[in-house]
This record gives sequence, structure tokens and C-alpha cells, in this order.
Amino acid sequence: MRHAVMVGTGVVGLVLLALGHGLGLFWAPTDKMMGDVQRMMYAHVPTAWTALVAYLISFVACVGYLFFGDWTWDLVAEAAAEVGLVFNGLLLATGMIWGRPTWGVYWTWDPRLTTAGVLFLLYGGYLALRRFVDDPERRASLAAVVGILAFADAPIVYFSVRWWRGLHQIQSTPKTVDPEMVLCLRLSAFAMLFLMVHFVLRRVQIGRARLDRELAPPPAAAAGWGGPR
Amino acid sequence: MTAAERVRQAVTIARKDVLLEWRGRARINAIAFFGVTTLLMFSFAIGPDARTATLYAGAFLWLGLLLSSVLALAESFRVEAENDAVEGLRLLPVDALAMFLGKAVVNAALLFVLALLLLPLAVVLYGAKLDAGVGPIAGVFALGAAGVAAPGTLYAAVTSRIQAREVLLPLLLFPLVVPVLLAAVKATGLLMLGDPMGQVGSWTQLLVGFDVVYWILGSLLFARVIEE
Amino acid sequence: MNPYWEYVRAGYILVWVVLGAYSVSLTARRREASRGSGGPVPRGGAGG
Amino acid sequence: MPPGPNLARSPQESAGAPAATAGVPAVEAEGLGKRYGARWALAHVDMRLAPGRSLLLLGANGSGKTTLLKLLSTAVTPTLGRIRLFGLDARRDREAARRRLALLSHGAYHYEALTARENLRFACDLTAVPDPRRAVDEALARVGLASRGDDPVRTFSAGMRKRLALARLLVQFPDLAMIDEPYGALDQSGFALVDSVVADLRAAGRTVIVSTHLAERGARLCDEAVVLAGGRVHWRGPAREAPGVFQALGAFE
Repeated sequence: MRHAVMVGTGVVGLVLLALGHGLGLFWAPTDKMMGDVQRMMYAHVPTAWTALVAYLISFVACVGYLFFGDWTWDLVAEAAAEVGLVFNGLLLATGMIWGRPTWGVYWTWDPRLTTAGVLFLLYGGYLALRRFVDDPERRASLAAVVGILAFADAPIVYFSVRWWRGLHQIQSTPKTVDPEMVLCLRLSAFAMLFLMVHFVLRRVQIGRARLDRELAPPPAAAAGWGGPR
Repeated sequence: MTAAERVRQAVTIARKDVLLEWRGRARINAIAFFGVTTLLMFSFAIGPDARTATLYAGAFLWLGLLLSSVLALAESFRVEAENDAVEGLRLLPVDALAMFLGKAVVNAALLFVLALLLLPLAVVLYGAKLDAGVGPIAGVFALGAAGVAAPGTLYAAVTSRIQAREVLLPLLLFPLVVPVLLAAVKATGLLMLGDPMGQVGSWTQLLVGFDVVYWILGSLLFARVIEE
Repeated sequence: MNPYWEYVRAGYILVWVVLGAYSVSLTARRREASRGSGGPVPRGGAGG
Repeated sequence: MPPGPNLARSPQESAGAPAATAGVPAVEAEGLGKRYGARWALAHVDMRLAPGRSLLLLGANGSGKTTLLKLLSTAVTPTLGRIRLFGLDARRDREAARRRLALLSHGAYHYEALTARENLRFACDLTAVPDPRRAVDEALARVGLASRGDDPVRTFSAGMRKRLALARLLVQFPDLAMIDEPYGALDQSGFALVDSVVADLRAAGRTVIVSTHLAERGARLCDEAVVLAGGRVHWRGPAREAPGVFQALGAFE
């Protein structure tokens, strides 16, 4: 069952992504204002949504671990953070590639871009911390605390950068778009969502295998010291 | 545990930390001196252009403070890790909330004093102007110090007993306090360079908001960090 | 051809390559993680 | 299972429970286990100790004595099993349980930059000891540190640190005292001091658990004994028989 979901999400995600990107590149109409550069939207915007959803999952799992203390919460928190970091990295990279022809620079202090950058650092730190704590229980608790703080920071960073930049804001997503554009965007977004779930499931599986190796099962009551050997 | 008892415990722990900081003042002096050195290095890095220096006085001051704060925060938990003192504290029966408040308040006060020490240096080195009065600037310092101290205390506790803590503490803390840095630098800068649009208030509000969120989160989560 | 197409192409290739590489790395890590978990493998004189 | 929820603390924190409720054991543990990564330091330990009784923990290095004391004192959360101290759940009513116990451990809990007196006073203030000034003076005199009370712990030798840890136990004078390897680093007069402190605790009706590898000495202090080996209970019985069991165990290993 779990295997079927894993393969299913992967296949559906891949097909949808090919469809969404293909249509976005060759079928959707060219944007009147931005020209063909606007086609980056189908690759760029869904990574942002997907990364945020992954971080949200990780945050919920961190809270869940602190309340219920079950290993699955910790595994999901780790997996979603890592997958979120991958999509976050893509978000930054495609954002820069888009920014170069549009604004003439790779990086601008756009609130969304900056927030994405800070989130990348925060979750990079979260994953780095996990590598340095040997005891699995302690690692899970500490990581959960750090994961909660990291996610709580996101909206504060966003608003502080928005104020910092001042109020003249360039909207990078046009408000009025053709229905064809909306379709391609939606296809790509759902594709990445499916892929994200697929990756998280696979990453959880890896985490579980590692944990099984890290944690010895409780020794049987009868075995061990029954007397002199 | 009653609120009064909690406050009494927090005060006892804070008093102990102040005493420890005072006994270890050689180290605190060195940290302050490190802050002074970073401010000097910034002014070397930008060269002799006095106008640039004045323009960014607030930014350099806060960066110097942030860099030295990591050292001060790590120190406040090094003494707890020594001789397993933190385990003794837990067993005493000390409320985790009282422990967090006691330590975080002392750390905030320490960072605040450090900021006040660096202020005259910013005036001398960068030509920062204090026309708006030292009071408002000190207020911004206090809010900013509190904003760094709450997550800083929590993360110092997180990293105090794991490997690679020297690098992990700033790695985790710096991105987290980006909003504090932005707001504090902006507010300090506006106070030093003049505030024609009257924006200091909104930056101060952001600082207050951040402080509230992170002091609450720290209070809630600290228990999970110190229990084993 | 529109010169901006180069940027667009680079962006799309990047997305596919990174997601593909991540998928491959997951497979490799899965293989590595499950290796040795089949039985009790003593590591460096564990016990005591 | 990892540590349970702690965000929601239980409201019942009855500090003023009677010292020895009849029929309720001072220590009750079921199926205790502690895992450090891939290694089980302790497994399948059951314990029961009546109030006012004293227990000797015997075992070689690495047999799990320290881990067991850390679990029983609530310093470390067990991976498996549950603990009740004076009928209080060690996880849910942790704070109430901690009001009634003290652990003398290897890490002596001192702050190096504080004086002996300041260290003790800090512990008194957090446990609300009545008349702390006198309690501290008396404890310092008792452990032979009266003349060094105002020196920072940094200047203390290992033996003096152990004496200070004993003084801390004396000012707390808990209902349940757990003492881990008290004889380490002490001289002959220190040995006698430990014995007299334990005797005082017992005379006052307190429950005491002492862990040591000095079997004969420990056996004279306690009523009951548990011999640990490889993180499990190897034997339990009256303390006076324990040294023989422990010696036989050593011969096999």
C-alpha cells in the first residue's frame, strides 16, 4: 500500500510536470509585457509553493513530535525539511535566472526572494544540527525545537524585509493572466506537489532504515544474563 | 508552582548568573574588546571615507554586537555544562520557565551593556550623531538585545552539549535574528541620521513584536531543551 | 530566436536536473541505509 | 519511546505530601530500559524499595549503576518503563518528585567560579531550605570545609569537591537520597564521613540508595542489595550476602 502510494505519486508527478512544463514552454501564449521570459513562471512559482508546503509539513511534524513523541513525526520533520530545502534551492536558482533578464541583476532585495534566502539558511542549519547530535532521542527533541523556531521566523522575515524595502513593490506574478497560463501553472504546481510528497515518502523510508540501524531493539527478557556463561 | 515561587527562582538564577559573569569578567572584558576590534576592522574595510562610515554606523555597530553576542551566549551555557551543573539545576526542582527567564534576562542585560559600551566608539570612529538623544537609542538597544537574547539563550542551550557548537550557534542564530538586525539597524540609523518620515516608531514596533514572539517561544520550548 | 530563451531553457534544465539528481541520491542513500540492517552486524567490537 | 510531552504540564504539584505514606513504596520501577544510540545501557530492571529502607547497588564498571541512578533520580528520561517515587509518576509529576529527592553524582554540579558557600546557598535558595545560612555553615563544618567555605571551587582538589557534594546532600537532606560512587577521590577520614552521612540519613528515616564497587563497605551501610551486570539485574537479596555474589560474579567475568 505504502509502496503503491510512493510509486503512484512519483509517476503522476512526473507526467504532470512534463505536461505542465511542455505546455508552458510551447503552447501557452507569450506574455505581452515580459515576453518569453515569463515562461520561467511555470518552473519558478511552483517551487515556491512546494517548498513552503514542505516546510509547513516539517513544522507540523516538529510540533507533533514534541506532543506525541513518536519517531514517525521526527522522520517526517527531517524528510520534509530536506525536500523543502531542495525545492527552496531551486526556487532561489530559478529566481535568479529570471531576475537577470527582468531586472538586470541576479539578486534583488525582494521580500519574497530574501525570505526564501533566509529560509534556505535556517533549514540548512536545521539539517546541519541533526548531523551533530549522536543520541537519536536528543537529536529529535533539539531538532524539533529548532524546526519550530525556523518556521515561526518566516512571516517575520517577510514583513520586516517588506518594510525595509519600502512600499514600491514589483509584483512578479501578473494579476491578470490568460486561462492557458493558469492551466500550465496549475499543472506544474500539482506536479511538484506530487513529487514533493513522493520524495518525502522516500526520504522517510531512508530515515527509518537508518534509525533501525541506530537503535538496537530492546533485548529479549530471557536472553542475556541468566547466570555465569 | 506558584507565580511568586517562579519569580523567586528566576531571580535566584539571574543573581547567580550575574555573579558568575562578574567573577568571569576577564572573559567579558575580552568579549567587549572583541566587539571594539570588529568595529575598528569595519572602518578599516571601508577606508577613510567619513561619509560612508557615518551612513552605516548603526549597521556596523549591530554587526559588531551580534558577533560578540555569540561568544557571550555560548559562555553562559559553558558554565552550566561544566560539572553537569545544568543537571544539578534541573534536579533542584527548578521550573524550566524560571530557568529560561533567569538566564535570558541576564543575557539580554549583558548584550545591552555591551551595546552601550560600543556606542561611544561608534561616535568616535564613524562620526555617529547622537542628536536624537541617548535615551531613544538606548531603548532600541534594549529591544534589540532582548530580541537576540531570547533565541540566543535557547540556541546556546541547544548547542551547549553537542559537537561543533562553536559553528552551530551562529549558524542557527544569525539567520533567525535577521528581522532583529534589520529593525534595530534601521531604527538606530534613523535616530542617528534623522528621521524626516517618522519611521522609527514602526521599526520599534517590529522589534517589540519579534521580542514578544521569541520570548514566548523560548519559554515554551526551553523545557524540552534542558531535559534529557 | 529570442535571446531570453536561453535563460528560460537554463531554468527548466536546472529544475529537471536537480530533481533527477535528488531522486538518484535518494535511491543511493536508500540502498546504503538498508544495507547491513538485515541482520545483527557487530560494528567495531560493540557491546559491553 | 522518546520523552513524552512536556509542553502541557500537569497541574497537580502537591509539595506537602506526607513523608512516608503507609504502603506506598519510596521507589517503584517497572521494566526500566535506557538506550544510548545502538547500545542498551540498562534493560528489564524492576525495583521496589520501601520508605526508610536503604539499598546497595553493586556492579563492575559499565554495569549500569550510574544509568540506573540517573533514571531513578529523573535526571535522564528512561527509554522504556516507568518509575514512581513516593507514588508520584516520575514523568508527569516530575517537579513534585524532585522536591523530595537528591542525587550525588560524578558531575558534582558546582559552579567553578562560585565559592563553596555560594554554591550551597544557591541550592538552598532553590529548594527553599529554612534558615539557609545556618544550614550551610553546619554542612560545611560537618564535611570539614569550614575554613575553605569562602574560596572558589576552582581552587578545590578532587577530594574537597566530593566533600562539597556531600555538603550539598546534607543541606538538602532529602526524603530519597541517591549516592553514586561516594568514596571516589576521598581519603580515610572521607570514607568515615560518607558512612556517617548515610547513617544520619537512615537514622532520620530517609530512603537511601548507594552505588559503589566497594562491596564490603557498602554492605555495612545498607539493608538490601541489587547486583547489576551488563545492564541487568543479576541478583537481589539482603545486603550482607551481596559481596559474596559480587565476588563470584567477578570471578566468572
